[in-house]
Amino acid sequence: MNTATPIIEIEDLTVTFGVDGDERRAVDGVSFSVNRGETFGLVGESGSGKSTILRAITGLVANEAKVMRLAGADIRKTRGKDFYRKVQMVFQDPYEALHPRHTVWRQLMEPARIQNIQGAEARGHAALDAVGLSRSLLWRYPHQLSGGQRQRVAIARALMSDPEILLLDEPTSALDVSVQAEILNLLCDLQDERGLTYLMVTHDLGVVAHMCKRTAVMQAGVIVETLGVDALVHGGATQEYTRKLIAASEAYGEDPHDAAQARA
Amino acid sequence: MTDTLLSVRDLKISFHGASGTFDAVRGVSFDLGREKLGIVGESGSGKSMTGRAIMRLTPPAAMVRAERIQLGEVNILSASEATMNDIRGRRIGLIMQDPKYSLNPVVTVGEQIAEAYRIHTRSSSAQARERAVAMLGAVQIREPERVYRMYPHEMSGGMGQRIMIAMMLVSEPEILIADEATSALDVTVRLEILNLLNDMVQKRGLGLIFISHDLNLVRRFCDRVLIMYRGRVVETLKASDLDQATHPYTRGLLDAMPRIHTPRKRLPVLTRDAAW
Amino acid sequence: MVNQVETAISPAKRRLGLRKYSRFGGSLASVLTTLFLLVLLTFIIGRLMPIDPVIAVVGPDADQATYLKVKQELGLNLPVLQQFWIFLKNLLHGNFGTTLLTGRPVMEDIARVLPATVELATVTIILGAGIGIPLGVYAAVNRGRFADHAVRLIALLGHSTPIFWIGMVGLMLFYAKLGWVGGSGRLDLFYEDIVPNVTGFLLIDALLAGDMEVFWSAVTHIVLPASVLAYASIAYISRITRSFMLEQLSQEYVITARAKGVSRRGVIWLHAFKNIRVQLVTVVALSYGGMLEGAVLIETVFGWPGFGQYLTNALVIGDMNVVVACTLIIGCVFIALNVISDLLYKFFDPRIK
Amino acid sequence: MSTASKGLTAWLTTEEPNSARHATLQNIWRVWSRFASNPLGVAGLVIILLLVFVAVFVPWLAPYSPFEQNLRETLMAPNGQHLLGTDELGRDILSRILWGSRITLSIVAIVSVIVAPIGLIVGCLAGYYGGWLDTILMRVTELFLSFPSLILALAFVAALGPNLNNAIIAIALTQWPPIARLARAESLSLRNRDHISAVRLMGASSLHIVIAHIAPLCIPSVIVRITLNMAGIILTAAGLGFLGLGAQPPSPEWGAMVSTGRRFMLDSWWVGTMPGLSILFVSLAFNLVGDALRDALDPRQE
Amino acid sequence: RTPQDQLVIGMNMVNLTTLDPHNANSYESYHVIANLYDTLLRSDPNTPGKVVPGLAKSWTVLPDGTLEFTLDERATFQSGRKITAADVAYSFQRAVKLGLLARAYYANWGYDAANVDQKFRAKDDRTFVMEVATPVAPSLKLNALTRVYGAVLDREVIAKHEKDGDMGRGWLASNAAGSGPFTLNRWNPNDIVVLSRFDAYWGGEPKMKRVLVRHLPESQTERLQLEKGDLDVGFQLVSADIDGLAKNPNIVIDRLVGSGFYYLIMSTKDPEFAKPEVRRALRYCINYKDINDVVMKNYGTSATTFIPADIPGYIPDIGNVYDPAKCKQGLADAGYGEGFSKQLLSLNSTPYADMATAIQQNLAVAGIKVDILTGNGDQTYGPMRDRKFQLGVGRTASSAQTDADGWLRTHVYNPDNKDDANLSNLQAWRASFELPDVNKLMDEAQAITDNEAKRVELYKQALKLFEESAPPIIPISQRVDPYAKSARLKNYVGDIGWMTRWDRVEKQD
Ligand SMILES: Nc1ncnc2c1ncn2[C@@H]1O[C@H](COP(=O)(O)OP(=O)(O)OP(=O)(O)O)[C@@H](O)[C@H]1O
Ligand SMILES: Nc1ncnc2c1ncn2[C@@H]1O[C@H](COP(=O)(O)OP(=O)(O)OP(=O)(O)O)[C@@H](O)[C@H]1O
Ligand SMILES: [Mg+2]
Ligand SMILES: [Mg+2]
Ligand code: NI
Repeated sequence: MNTATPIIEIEDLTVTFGVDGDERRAVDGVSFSVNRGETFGLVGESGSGKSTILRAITGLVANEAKVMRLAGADIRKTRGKDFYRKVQMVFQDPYEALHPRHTVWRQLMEPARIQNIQGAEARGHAALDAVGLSRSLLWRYPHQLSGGQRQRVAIARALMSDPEILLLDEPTSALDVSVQAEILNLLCDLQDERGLTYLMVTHDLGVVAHMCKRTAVMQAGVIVETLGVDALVHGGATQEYTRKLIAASEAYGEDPHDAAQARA
Repeated sequence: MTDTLLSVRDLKISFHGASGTFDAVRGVSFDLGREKLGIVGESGSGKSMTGRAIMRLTPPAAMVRAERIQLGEVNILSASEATMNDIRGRRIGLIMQDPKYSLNPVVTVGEQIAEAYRIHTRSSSAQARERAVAMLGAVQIREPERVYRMYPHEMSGGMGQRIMIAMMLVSEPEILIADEATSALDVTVRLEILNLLNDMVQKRGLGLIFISHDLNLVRRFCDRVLIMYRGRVVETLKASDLDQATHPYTRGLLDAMPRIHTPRKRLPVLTRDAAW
Repeated sequence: MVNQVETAISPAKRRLGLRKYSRFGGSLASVLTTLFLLVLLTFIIGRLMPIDPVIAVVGPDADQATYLKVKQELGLNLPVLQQFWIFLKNLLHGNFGTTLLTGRPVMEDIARVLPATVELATVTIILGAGIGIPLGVYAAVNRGRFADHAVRLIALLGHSTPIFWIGMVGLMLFYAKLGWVGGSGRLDLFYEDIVPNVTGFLLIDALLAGDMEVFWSAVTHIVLPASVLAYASIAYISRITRSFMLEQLSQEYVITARAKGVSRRGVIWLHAFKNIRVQLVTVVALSYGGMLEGAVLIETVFGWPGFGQYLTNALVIGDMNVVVACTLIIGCVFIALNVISDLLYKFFDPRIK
Repeated sequence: MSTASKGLTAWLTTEEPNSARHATLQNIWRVWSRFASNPLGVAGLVIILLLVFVAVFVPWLAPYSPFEQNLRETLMAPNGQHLLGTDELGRDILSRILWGSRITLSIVAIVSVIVAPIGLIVGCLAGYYGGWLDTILMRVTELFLSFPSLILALAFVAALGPNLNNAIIAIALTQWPPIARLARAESLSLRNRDHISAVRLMGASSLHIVIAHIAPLCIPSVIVRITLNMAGIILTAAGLGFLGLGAQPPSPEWGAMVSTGRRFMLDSWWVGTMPGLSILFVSLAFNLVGDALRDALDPRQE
Repeated sequence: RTPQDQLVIGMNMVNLTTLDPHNANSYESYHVIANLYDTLLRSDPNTPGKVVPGLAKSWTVLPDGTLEFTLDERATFQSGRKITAADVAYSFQRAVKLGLLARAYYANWGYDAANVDQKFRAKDDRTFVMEVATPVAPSLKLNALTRVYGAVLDREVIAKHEKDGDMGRGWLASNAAGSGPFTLNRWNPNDIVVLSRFDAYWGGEPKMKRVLVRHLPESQTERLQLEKGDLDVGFQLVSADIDGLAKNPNIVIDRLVGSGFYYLIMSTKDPEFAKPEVRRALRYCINYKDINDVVMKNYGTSATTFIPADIPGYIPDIGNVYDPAKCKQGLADAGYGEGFSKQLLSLNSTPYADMATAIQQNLAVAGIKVDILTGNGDQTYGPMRDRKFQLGVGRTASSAQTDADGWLRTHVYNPDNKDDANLSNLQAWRASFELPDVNKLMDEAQAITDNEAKRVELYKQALKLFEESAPPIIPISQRVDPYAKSARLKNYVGDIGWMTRWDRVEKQD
């Protein structure tokens, strides 16, 4: 799986908010690259610019970058129809991400209609199956669904255009651990089946450890370091900030003992 | 556990709406001593409603019944509104989840803290101010004098949370209900706040009800844990014994957590049983 | 393809959709543009309107020679653009020109009719806000209960009843039958010309002159029209207050305040109400502005020599000098009220600074 | 019958709709059941339905022609023959009021047809696109707002001739700015919502987003607002009638009837009061329905 | 209750637009001006048509028709200056030279800006001479001088306020320079007029210290005020309120009859109305009696032709007849059995709109579908003055005519039917209706200076000719101006020329 061909290449990405005189750099010269089929994590405290990076890649916020390439295509200026087929995003809040007055089916058909996808119905059913949603939910409105179900719909919608890359913005932080487990499993399965590439934002080191190979640690708009998960877990962090992050999440976090227990 | 501060027996809360009656809490009982009592459970399991019922601050649509909610000599279920006003803040404090919405946006944070103090002690505004500033210092806010004059929107999330805590501690209540007081926070900020609460329990003998859905956190921080599911307490355990939990729901929750040190290909998924 | 800069806008502003007049220079320029467009538009409308004021001046039976002479004297035979130019030139000299009908300076007339209306509007808004706001708060606090429905129904009635009808019934009852209030006009006639005209506001002039009799007469005359107008504005204000208040009462900070032991009343007035007062000021200010022209019907019923009647009469006969001047004043008042409420936002709402 | 209706209710409330139509009907049913739980709103709706009924069937309902004069039977108090009395030209007031319902309905129709689209389009475009488009549109809106509505109405009526439709169009022209502001505010808060971002990520054009996603979401609040304003509009039309700018004689427009009736208030109260009460009931009904709709369409408030 | 020494009057003042006697055009302005100025002659309010002394204590008619007036030596202006014949000459010359409404009046008698300086002369301090320009019956002139255009103005005061040779036009519009019993304190348009007693009035000190005229646009409000005693006199009350007030023992209703006609006018430019048969048939369609009894009640009295019954020259049994059968038959005969559609212009106020509605209903019976278009003065009279209309209802608003000449001139006379003649003050011209024979008779009659009987006879002939030619102008009612006054008032006598004087008015309890 690890063909090590970079599919996302970003160099010196900067995003500035606000108007003249009152500017704030939310992302300040960030560079990283993600390989095809890999899960790349972005961790960091709230407001450090994780979501903003994702939104910059999709063009939802204005940005500047020296290099911004997706599967070889330069996307700094224009993003063609093609781009929107290759890249899809899953948002943090499943309550916000779905159109409140459209049924599940309509949510799924929307991308098909916009992108003129052939055989949309078949594909819709396939996407539903892929995320494990029962057909009986087809005609429900978002408010008739649980949070986990909504997040599945959102993922199914993202799958409609058969993307290569999924940008995941804290896809489970609004969900309970039990539901989170289901979604994380689903994401892993999808990756196995389709060879998807994930760029995943989270603040839960547990999730990072479970999902990612490599991760970038962010603070105040800057990537302080990028490291492999093994290094992250086993004290390989070089930066002061990363260590603090790990320490904090362990203080009242997971007990190393039961980790051993569970292994047994 | 020798001196019980609060005793709740068979608490039931239901909502009557257009689509029928909905039971949010279905018979919750527990006693609180000078300890850290954790309440965990998934979203909608009735944790917050339980906390608010103790303050008698449930939404107007809610119907609250209970065998008893006893705070020392006071029966909260039948106390007059005036008595409740005395109890709220003075004897029981409630920390709300989200500081962004839980502070009055047009009143300076200092005044909001001072108000809490002034309501329960007949003190001059200068005294109240002094107390409030001292309290700001106690929750480790730098430059308390300056922060006193600031407005909630100028606070970071962590500061806001500490201000909430300062506001609830300033009148030195016997019991503090912290409703997901730390869930929106960064791990780094969270640490500071938990240490502060811990101190309160240790030094002042505060009774703390700590509502959360983070099992790891509760396990490490609390003395005792109530696990709630669909409006019921399915299990009560010593926090350190959480791994010995017997209820399948609790077990399921524990298993579903991703672990930093033990990578697993798939996470076990919880199957719910209608009988719980 | 989609490339958009997201900019944050404060919720309070967003709610009222107020424009920002943040930078003074820019705001002045934009105010002036708006005013200029207003004048231009009014002027064009006025001149395109097929109303010919000359007949109002000379009467329907005048012969053609008189008609033409008057038309020429009024400058109505010139090309429209030239008329506009003359008008603008006069305006820049602070001169609104003269009324076509009576040949008096428009400014002089406005100086007379505006205070009458402002006086009425002020008393009205004091009554309207003084009663409407507490009622709205009361209704919100008792949401869904009898009191709420009662307040809403009363308010809705005020919203749904033709105002001139209430005016007539009021006159019949309180003036003709009961004799509690004075009839039409601002004063009993024989009190006219007794106190010197200083401010144009009779209540104030009478007090300045220390003449309680005149003051009392003015009070009895203003009470009824102001109450009738106030009824409609109570309806509006209480309703808005109620919905503002409901929104605030559902906020989390209300529970926080209750949790620290603040009494119900304290929560309502010290916390929730504090949050709506700026919005309320805006609403009250705008409905105050609306009364300048909106009180025509009441002014007619009560023979109140005010701005609304003045404007309407001018409109009906096509006296465009007056109409343009009045439009300009109304526009200025509205813009001023907007700017003021913007400033109030900045002053009262710490989130905006 | 009752089991059938029970079955229907169950069908409408089941958690598992099985077709798009079923889902839509369920949605309507939900709004309706929330609406129906508000007795005042239902009362308002009944009045409005009654108005529609009367407007449709008035030729069969009205006992007399609305225009037929009988100068020998003028200003008769309500009696067995003329249930609501006769007016100054001996016309039957009841018949005139019944016929007037058509005019009132046309006011409602014209205003909705003009105000809603203009307000919605202007507001959504300004709110979604922002920038200079927003500036320009909002400046225009502001201009219309600060323009005395009476002047606009009068100019319009004078230019196109005094008749009721022109007066209403004129009123409507003064009514769209608040709607535009409302729609703008809504779009502003909608445009950064995730589900709109999601549509953008499907590659949808901005125009498509405004038309198919933003505008529909603004519609409920616009409807509520227009419903609530309707009373004001009916009253303004009546007020224009009062100034002689609205309906032309002998049209049985309620406002014009009140305004002629006011000449006889002191001796023949019924002439002005009967149409006045009609205005009151209808505008009250619109207000009640608007209030109830707001609650029904916005479950958040519960 | 109003004070004993103040007179309080209510009226709708929208038409009070000027206080310049030479430009006044409304009932309201006449009333105020009549008390600020004196006229050379006055009409006896108790005997309409009878001329009595005003500023001129006597006058003679010379054989060539020249009029010589001797001024009352007591008469002084409010400025204190004695009134001289030069003032009178100046005033009448101003009336003509100003070129405003008064000019048309004098123009009928051949005076124009070029000849007034010679024709109006001060023979000496006390004697004013009015020479003849074209032959006109002297009674016509004498009558006219009792009305507002015969007011005498204070030449020296005007000179002080003159601007660019406007003969005080700008200033006099809202100020007064007369010799009348009251001085002007204040006039706020559409609000109030305050008059004060002129203590040194040469005709004796007025009884009322002040007269207040209040703008009351709502008739019902006015009525309530009258009933409460807050108002002494109320003008322009609507019919229902006149009826209501008539029942009140504290209120007296007076009616001034005869200052104009309510009419229905057709344009003969319209293809249908160009046909005399249609016009004749149409005249049978209108139910005059019902309209007069109900719609026009208190606004007008029945009239069948354009000379009132009490004026010499009147012919009974001529003109209006209501006969629906004949109406239909006539239309059918003219080829309009199916009827046709027309637009009817009307003012949007009472009683015009009601009259229009009633006529609409009458015509509908005959198959003529009429759309009513209401508007303000300009929107209604403008098209009529431009001859661009089909049907209209209106009212001639000239103040009292006590001679057949004036009546016929307004309604019947049309010396030049061309569009560009612009005789828009003549109803017949507005209807595009010319009867050369009638014109000739009228010209002839006006020139007769010495034989009243013959003059009247000629007018009768003219009227008859007019009525026989199926005229497009149909009188509906003769105008009545009712007003209500408190029973406390003594000596309040309304003048049909709208020149009611308030100086003799007293109050008693
Ligand atoms: N639309 C915006 N306008 C102005 N500032 C913004 C906007 N969106 C984000 N920011 C600012 O940019 C910074 C980065 O925000 P971002 O949402 O990327 O953080 P994050 O790392 O995703 O945090 P979280 O974990 O809380 O989601 C923050 O300081 C935020 O306040
Ligand atoms: N006003 C209300 N009307 C009806 N139901 C309500 C209302 N408020 C809360 N509920 C319901 O009561 C139940 C318990 O809510 P509660 O807020 O106590 O949950 P929680 O355990 O605190 O969840 P979370 O972790 O999401 O905060 C939920 O199912 C919720 O839907
Ligand atoms: Mg984020
Ligand atoms: Mg909760
Ligand atoms: Ni779409």
